[in-house]
Amino acid sequence: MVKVQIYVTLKAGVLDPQGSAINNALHTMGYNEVSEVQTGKFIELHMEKTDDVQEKVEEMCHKLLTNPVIEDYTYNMEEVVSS
Amino acid sequence: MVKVQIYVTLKAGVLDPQGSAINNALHTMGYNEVSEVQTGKFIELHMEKTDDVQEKVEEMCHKLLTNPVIEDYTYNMEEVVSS
Amino acid sequence: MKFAVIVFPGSNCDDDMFYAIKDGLGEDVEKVWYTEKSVEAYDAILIPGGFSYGDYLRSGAIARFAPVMESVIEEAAKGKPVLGICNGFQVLLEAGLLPGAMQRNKSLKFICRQTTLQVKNNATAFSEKYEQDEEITIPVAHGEGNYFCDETTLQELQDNNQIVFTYKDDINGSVGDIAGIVNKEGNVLGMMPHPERATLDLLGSADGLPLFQSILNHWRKSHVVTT
Amino acid sequence: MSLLLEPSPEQIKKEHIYKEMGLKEQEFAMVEKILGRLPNYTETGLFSVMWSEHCSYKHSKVVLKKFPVTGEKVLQGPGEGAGIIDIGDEQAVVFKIESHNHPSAIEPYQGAATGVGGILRDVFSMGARPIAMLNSLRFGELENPRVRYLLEEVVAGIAGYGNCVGVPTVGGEIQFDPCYEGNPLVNAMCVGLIDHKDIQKGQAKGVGNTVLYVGADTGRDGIHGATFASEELSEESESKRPAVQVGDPFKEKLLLEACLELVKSDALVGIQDMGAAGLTSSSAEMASKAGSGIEMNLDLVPQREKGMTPYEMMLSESQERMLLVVEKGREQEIIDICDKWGLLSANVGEVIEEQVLRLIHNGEVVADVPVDSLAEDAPVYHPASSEPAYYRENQEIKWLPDVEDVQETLLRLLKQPTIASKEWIYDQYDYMVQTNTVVQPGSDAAVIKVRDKNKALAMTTDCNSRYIYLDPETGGRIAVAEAARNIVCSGAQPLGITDCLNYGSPENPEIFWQIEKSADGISEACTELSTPVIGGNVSLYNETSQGAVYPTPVIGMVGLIEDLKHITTQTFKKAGDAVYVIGEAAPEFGGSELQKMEQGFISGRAPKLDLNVEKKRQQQLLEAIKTGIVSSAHDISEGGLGVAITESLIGTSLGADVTLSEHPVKELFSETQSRFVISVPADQTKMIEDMIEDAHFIGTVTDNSQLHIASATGETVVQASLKTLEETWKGAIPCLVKSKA
Ligand SMILES: Nc1ncnc2c1ncn2[C@@H]1O[C@H](COP(=O)(O)OP(=O)(O)O)[C@@H](O)[C@H]1O
Ligand SMILES: [Mg+2]
Repeated sequence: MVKVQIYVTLKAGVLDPQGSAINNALHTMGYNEVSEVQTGKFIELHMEKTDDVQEKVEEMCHKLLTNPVIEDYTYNMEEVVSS
Repeated sequence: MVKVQIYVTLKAGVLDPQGSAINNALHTMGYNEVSEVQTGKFIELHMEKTDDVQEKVEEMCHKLLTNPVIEDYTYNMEEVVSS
Repeated sequence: MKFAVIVFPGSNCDDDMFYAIKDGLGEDVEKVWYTEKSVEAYDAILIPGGFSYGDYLRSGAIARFAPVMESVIEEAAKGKPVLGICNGFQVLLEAGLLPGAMQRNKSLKFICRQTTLQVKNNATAFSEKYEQDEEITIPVAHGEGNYFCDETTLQELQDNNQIVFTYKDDINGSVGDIAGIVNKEGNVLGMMPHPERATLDLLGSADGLPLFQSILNHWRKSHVVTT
Repeated sequence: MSLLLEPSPEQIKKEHIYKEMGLKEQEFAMVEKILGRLPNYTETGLFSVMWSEHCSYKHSKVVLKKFPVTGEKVLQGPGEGAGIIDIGDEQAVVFKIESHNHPSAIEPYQGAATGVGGILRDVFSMGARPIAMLNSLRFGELENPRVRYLLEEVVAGIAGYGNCVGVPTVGGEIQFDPCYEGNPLVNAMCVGLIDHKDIQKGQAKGVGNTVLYVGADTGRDGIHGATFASEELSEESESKRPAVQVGDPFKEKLLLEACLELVKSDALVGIQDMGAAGLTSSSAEMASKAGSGIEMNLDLVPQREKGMTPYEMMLSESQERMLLVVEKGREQEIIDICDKWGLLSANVGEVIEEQVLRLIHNGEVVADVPVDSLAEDAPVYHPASSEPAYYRENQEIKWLPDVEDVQETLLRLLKQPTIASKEWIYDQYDYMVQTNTVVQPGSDAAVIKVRDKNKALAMTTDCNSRYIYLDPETGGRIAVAEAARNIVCSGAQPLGITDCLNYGSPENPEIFWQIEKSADGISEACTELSTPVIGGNVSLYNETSQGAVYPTPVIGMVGLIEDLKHITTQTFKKAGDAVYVIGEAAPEFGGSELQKMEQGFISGRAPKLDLNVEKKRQQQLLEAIKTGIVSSAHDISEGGLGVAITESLIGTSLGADVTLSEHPVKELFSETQSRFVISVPADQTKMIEDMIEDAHFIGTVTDNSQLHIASATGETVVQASLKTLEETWKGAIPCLVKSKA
């Protein structure tokens, strides 16, 4: 089994209203040392370990998990010993 | 400056309707090797580097960035050289 | 009786709440901007629905830190009636005035429709004008109305009779079909359905009106001397 | 610095760089002539975007001229953000429809969301409070997974934006047809309410007055979106698309409230939203309308990204922005209001006498162009028009259905996505916020009451593009007539229309013929039914390599209900009421739902429409409704009488017992126009027969929750429980959407 962690972020230049809202809120709360806030999604899944697992992950990211028009993604994989 | 990356996930025992929806969709698409899907949020921010930066991050996470009733978080920090 | 309707940036049911009190109930009501420092001058505080701060991050999470909230929390502690509807309920949860948290509807879609609610406790300041177990028609309109709390909290809510309204059908995945709860003291009510949208038969239902009448009724009982 | 990388004027000409921006060779020559020199890169950009089809209507102006645009109650016709019609009591209704087809094809959620945002701004920049939204959607068949994705995302986008802003989405229409597969249509309509005294114009008057920028800052979003919207969709579109615009409905809500506060201030001289072609169109159009010029310092424009060039700033289509002209010396009054709502505002320039748009960047003049040349002087084309062979061929085809089992056919019709319940869609829209929605989605027209008054507004969008494809002129007439029928059924007097003309490429003579003919039909119907065209939008080049979409001129109509007592819905009310059909069916099946279902495609002649008959029936029905003797009224449209009766039952616990007088298939399924199903109390039958010439008694409302239809010979052709009918009708779309694969 592998545990796959996928981080989905907005492409550069794409407006992130949520990020700005959080930034503003943090400033209002007095955290003026915070400067840029970006938000994204985090998806974790478990998969059987096959030879083409990496390929599969990329495919799933393209097809379903992210919206390639406005989002980028990175991921990492880690083998887990099933308990 | 430090770059802080915060991962917010649902606490164990809290239902994740979005995660199950993705899981189902992946199965319908033929990715039967996928087993557990969990979704979360990913927040990245930049901060001035102070001695108590870690404390600040935890404070922000507690107070605003997560809801401790249903969410857990982890984070990592990385120094960045301002350009 | 004088009501305050709190207005956050992004609130959008503030007018609806305002008119429900002014035209439906026929009482005094004012809108209170989120930057105000005090709501002491009002007899009841209403937190309306909408998308405060765009519902970014989590519904109600940012509004909970708006300046006016400090005073709202103080007045709640003094026992003043505080009613949060929809986004208002979410704000109350985030502020810790009510237990639990809100998640996305289990369908992952926004739902807008009339629903049937059951009055589970008609002995509160918000529900005394209803019959116990009465079925009422009140609309919902929310994307995140899936109420969550852990088992211990649920047990507590049940033991203390804090569950005021439940959905007759499971529409959003809420634990115990919970639609509205009060705090232990009974003066803070949060509910996802919109009674302020149900104050006129022409709009499909007037079943929300007794809720506001309950608040007034209850208030009159304790303010009979001053009025 | 990146300025240096921009091609020089000579290069632009020699290397035809203007072509990449969408300008044709002769258009570039015109620009050269207007300026008396070669335009630089920024200036070329200004012209290309202002002369795009989307902004200039260069291929459709000749057609738009045909529309009747005046009327006693019209306070503002085409030419401003939205049209305005008087509704009495010093109040007026403001409405407009707009397309966001191309952006929605690429990024459906944001495309639809920003479409909603844009049309909202058109309405509130007039000074009106938006009170309702509608939409009109076209997709391919739901069997296709990409189509399901588009549908889900478009609906979520409309909901996500409208719900957050707090304007109820109360109606709309949707059709599915293979021709929309690669090029869906997403049209959004907004209706607003205004007091006459608050009506604003987008004009830059008063030399020396300040130009104020308000709202979101400018990023590199949607650069050249207007040009993009004026091209066909190709495989390339996805890669060469401009950075997608993302909407921020929260900011829109703040902007809306701020604007409605601003318009009460007499320090405000003019206001216009930054829609297509953003800063360029808003500044050039405001100046051109006022006969003045504008000078702007682009260094002062709030920027989201570093190193933006003048070209990028001027062509950006970042959302949630407004351009204001403010009386000199009174800027602070306006800025204070913006501050209160947490909105950015910036003094970016001033109104000048010389009628030019002059842009300064880093201390240098980077553009200096006559404003009229941008806003008014785009070339006007008279595209060639030719009657397509398909039209003649279809005129000769006479298709008749071969129905064996009437009941089974009715049930199958109820399952067609174009007919089936749209609850799956409108459940996602908050249609009740603002607490004025008296008639919710699901009836013929939505009804919104006017607060503190005894009146209400009815509104609808309509367009059966199948008829228009088969016969554009007749189809155009039908679209208007059908909208009016829906308005009348709800108890309202139609006031006027806004239209969104969605077609393929006007440079194809056969498509231009469709545009011309359907515009003729629309004009005839609008004239006859006294519903002037007070505004609209044109969306051309809706085609892919598979061909063009059906000609789809969507009609948005608004009507006035003079007394809340007149509000009528389509559902039967009481057992014992008498059921009438107004009008008789002819064997008309060309373009019908039944034909599509049986044959898989449409052919033949569209149903006929006699505007005199239409008008007479509408007037008589409305009179009867006002008299108070009509329990329910529903127009007969897709699917015919059988579907209309079923729809009149759904949501009730009633039944109906109907006896036909002619051939059941013709009577139940033909789509002959100008017909209605109504029900009236049993003691009013004499009265209704006197008032409505063409009303025929067909049966009775019962309390047994069954639909029973007997043929003229007494044979039962339909015997179905309401439960079955309702489940069939309601289950269809959820079932199709769920079949993910
Ligand atoms: N199909 C049409 N019918 C009538 N008027 C139209 C049509 N298309 C556009 N117009 C009018 O032309 C003017 C300019 O349209 P448009 O550029 O879409 O407006 P905006 O600049 O607000 O986006 C508007 O007043 C609009 O109502
Ligand atoms: Mg516009």
